[in-house]
Amino acid sequence: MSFALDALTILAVSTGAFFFLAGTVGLLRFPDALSRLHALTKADNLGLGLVVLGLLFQPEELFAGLKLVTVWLLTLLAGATVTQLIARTARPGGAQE
Amino acid sequence: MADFLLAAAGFVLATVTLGLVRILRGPSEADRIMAAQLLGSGGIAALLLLAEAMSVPAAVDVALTLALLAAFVSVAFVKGFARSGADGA
Amino acid sequence: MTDRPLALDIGLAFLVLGVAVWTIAARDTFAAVVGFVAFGLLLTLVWARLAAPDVAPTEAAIGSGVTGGLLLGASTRLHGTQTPAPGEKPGAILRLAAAALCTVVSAGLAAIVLLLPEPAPTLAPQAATNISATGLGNPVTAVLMAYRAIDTLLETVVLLLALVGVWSLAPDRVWGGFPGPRHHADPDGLLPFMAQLLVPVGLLVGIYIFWVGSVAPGGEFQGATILAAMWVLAMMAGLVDAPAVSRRWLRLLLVAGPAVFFAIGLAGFAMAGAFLAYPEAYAKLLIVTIEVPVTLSIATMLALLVAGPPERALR
Amino acid sequence: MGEATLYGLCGAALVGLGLFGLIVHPQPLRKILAFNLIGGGVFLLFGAIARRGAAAGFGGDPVPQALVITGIVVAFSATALAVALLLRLFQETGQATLHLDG
Amino acid sequence: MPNSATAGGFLLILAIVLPVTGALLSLVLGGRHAERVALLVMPAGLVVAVAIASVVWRTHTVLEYSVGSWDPPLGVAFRADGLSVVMIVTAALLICGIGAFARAQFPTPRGQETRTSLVFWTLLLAVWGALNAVFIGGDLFKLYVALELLTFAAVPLVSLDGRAETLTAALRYLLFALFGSILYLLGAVLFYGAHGTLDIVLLSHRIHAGPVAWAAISLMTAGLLAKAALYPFHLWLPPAHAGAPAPASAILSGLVVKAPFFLVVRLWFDVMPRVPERAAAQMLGTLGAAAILFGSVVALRQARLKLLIAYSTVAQIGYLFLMFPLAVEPETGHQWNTAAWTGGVLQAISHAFAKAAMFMAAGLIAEALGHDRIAGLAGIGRALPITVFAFGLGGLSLMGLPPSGGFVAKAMLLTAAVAEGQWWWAVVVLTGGVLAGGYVFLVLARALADASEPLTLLSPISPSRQAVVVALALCAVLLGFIPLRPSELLQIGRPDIAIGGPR
Repeated sequence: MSFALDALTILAVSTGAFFFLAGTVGLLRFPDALSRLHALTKADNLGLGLVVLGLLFQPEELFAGLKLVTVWLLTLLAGATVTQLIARTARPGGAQE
Repeated sequence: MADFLLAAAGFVLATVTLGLVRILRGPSEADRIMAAQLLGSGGIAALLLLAEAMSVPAAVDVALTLALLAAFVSVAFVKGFARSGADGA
Repeated sequence: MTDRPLALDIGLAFLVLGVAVWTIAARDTFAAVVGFVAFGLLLTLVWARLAAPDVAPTEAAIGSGVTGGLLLGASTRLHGTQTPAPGEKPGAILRLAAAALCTVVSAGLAAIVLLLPEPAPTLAPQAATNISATGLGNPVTAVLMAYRAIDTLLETVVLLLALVGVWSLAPDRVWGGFPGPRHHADPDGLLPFMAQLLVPVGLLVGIYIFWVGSVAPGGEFQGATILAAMWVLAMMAGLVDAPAVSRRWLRLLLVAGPAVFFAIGLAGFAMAGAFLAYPEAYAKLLIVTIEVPVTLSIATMLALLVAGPPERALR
Repeated sequence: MGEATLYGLCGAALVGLGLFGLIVHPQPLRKILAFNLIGGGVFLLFGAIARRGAAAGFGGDPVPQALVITGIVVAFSATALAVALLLRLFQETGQATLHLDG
Repeated sequence: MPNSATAGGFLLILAIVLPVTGALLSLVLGGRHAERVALLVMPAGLVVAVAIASVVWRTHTVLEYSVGSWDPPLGVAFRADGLSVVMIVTAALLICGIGAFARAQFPTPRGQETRTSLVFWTLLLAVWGALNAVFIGGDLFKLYVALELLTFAAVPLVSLDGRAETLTAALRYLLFALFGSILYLLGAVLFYGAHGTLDIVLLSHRIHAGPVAWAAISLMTAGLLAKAALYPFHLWLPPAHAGAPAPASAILSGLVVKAPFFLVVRLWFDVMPRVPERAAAQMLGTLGAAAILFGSVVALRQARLKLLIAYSTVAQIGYLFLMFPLAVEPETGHQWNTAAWTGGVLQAISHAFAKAAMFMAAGLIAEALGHDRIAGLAGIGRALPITVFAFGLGGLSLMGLPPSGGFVAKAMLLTAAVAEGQWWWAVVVLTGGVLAGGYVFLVLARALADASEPLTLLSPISPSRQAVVVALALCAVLLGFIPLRPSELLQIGRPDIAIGGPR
């Protein structure tokens, strides 16, 4: 049982880590700001989400698990909004001029 | 298990810090803040992994704090940025 | 507790140094500030690795978070003034001399780190044996609220004085008015929407972090900073306006923490025979009675320190 | 060498770096940043010392840890006051420099 | 703990609590009440200061108090020795004098709160509380917090008028002060790492000469020198002290710069008394000598009165540091000469009174004339004779002419220098006195000259304010009547290794 859970954790965390890698590569390699932003959002949401998911497979108290999910939701909410705001300022004709 | 989680924490951290090169390169302010944001979520992920690996449940509270403050910093950036544009007009 | 640092620690230490070099060396001030925010984030991880779970959230919240937000705001406001005039730029000789001096300082400090006595002197056993008298479960909170409560008390006054100093920078005609510009709710409703969701959750988390501080890592500074950040967020989203600095309730809120702290401290003379001493049976109750107003006051001070001096007059 | 020593050395390096920035940067905002880096280094040194003092079931000596918390808060108030002064100066003169003749 | 310690401890706590809660109350009540609160706290604080002094004098022991009954090293102790007591009483007297003087300058019109008066009265009390916390602090970290308290209370006083020059001066002052405190903190951290305590007394028992101790004390001293504006860290002082409103200048120059000096004394004489320190003492003395010569020469070349006084502060701070090489016995390196000790402390307090009086006199002159250009002072001696007289009395102390506290202080430093065969310090003391005579005479000669055209004063200067200035200057003069020998009060709490006791 615990072995199966560990395996799930390893799988989810590894995938999450991969998404972080992908996000970073995207941030570095993509040519324009908007597509970089896209890559970043993916890494942010999915990477952290999978890490949290993986950790949830480990034996946790209910409250601790709730906190983990809250962390993810907070990052998601803040990330989404901020990305939108950045997208607007990064657009030509935004507040940049 | 702990070793794997530590390694994963190190990997995530190393990866997102690579993204900091974006801070160096820019070119726009938005790129820089994006890199910082990626570092933020990566840092949170690393912290959560560390918490589990080191059996320090309090580190999850730190991650909570970090998540909230990261949102605050980003908003401060965007607002400040918008305002500096308005001031210049 | 291993004897050798893990690869993770070595990597983390180099990352911290790399980001610090960047913060110093970046040509653009804004980029340097972003580097500083990253620096604070990495330090948070370092604190977790150093088994300092009380310091980590403080660094995350104040060292990186609120300080970072403040500096980001300042650097965007000062945009365009950040290229040094030709006469201001230090010459190569000065830079070399400075580099030499700083290398000596760092090398000396590094040598001292290696020379520190073994076994390390520590107050941990004393803190542990006395903690039952405070009724607290968290030794760091016991230091802050009991053993060295006078530091914490004076520190709240330090914050308050910094705020008076910031306020003192207001032009005379707007004295008593509102700090900072009035933020209006975004017409697209994006930021207010986010703030409406984030702020209540943040307030809950702040209260939780404060509350958990008496038994586990966390406490009034960390909790207060989160509350302050949420307040400033609400101000920036245009949900609420900053309070006018002449408001009596605001002044009361600001001094409530230190005032209650002083009052209970002085009552200690009668109750337990010394300033800031607590009778054992009521120690925890009294400490919490101090912590609640102190948290509220600190949150107010931090938020207003970020908001800046009054810029708009009372009508 | 334990992690305490490692991070202690890191703190020592940070102090030197920050000191360098404080000396060579003419812009006040960069000086404020450098001051915060020195602060980070000093706190890290103190944290390393706390870690070395792990005993009695605590992962570190709680006294220095508590003092670091106080120090971080004090450093923030200093930063806030300095930034406010700088912004006011900028508002008044349109410049942000320490030169009196501006 | 004996009962007397508790009663005395109550007084020590009150010395901090009274002014600080006064500051809180001023802030809450605001408006006209800020000034009223300050005026109420002042006499009470003076009474507390005198009471502490009398307890220490009567019992002839260091008054010690552990906050919250937690003894060091876990807790924090307050200690008042002879030196603390002298500084506490000086601060109390000066704050009361400055407060009485400032009433006319920071009035509050009925029903409306003004920025300057609220900030000034709040911070005046805060400075007082911070100073007392420095003077009785027995723990290096608590002293760090107290120093920061002092910085944040002092910096806004510089830029009270909001002009660009004073904002620049305040920012520079703040940056220097922060640099100083972070170095100080770094040193304290190293001490803790090596010895596991921050308590001064415990530390002095555990400390031994070695790289850690030297590094720690050098860093702390360097940081404090930056805060005390000792040459070559003096750059921030003149614009800050000259730009502030007169009562604020008096606080800054008279009292605030003495706090870091006080801590340097604490470090070298209380934390490290058992460690030989000859080279360091000579080094501090050399910087002091450079400050005396540099500050005095630059003061001579100033065109503005307040800047002249500020540069004279740079010079007079130098004298304070002459006490280090002179109090240390050159042969063994760690015994000390009580005459030099008394001389140094006396210099600190007589300069405090003299300089406060001179800055306030300069403030009155500037108020009357609308400017403080030295070249335009002719006729002011006739228009404001009492003010100019007070300025001259303060000048006596700077020059070291009798009767003045400055004379006794400098005479004792000279005695020590001659007795120990370190004649070069005597040369510096005398040269500094002559240069001080030069710049004081420069001002007085202008002020007493007849104006070419009849002088019209911009605003009448009330006699009561002039009286306050004279009273403070007279305090400096009165200090000249204390006997020319090592003070017994100042010896309380000194290690018994001292030589050359009361003769």
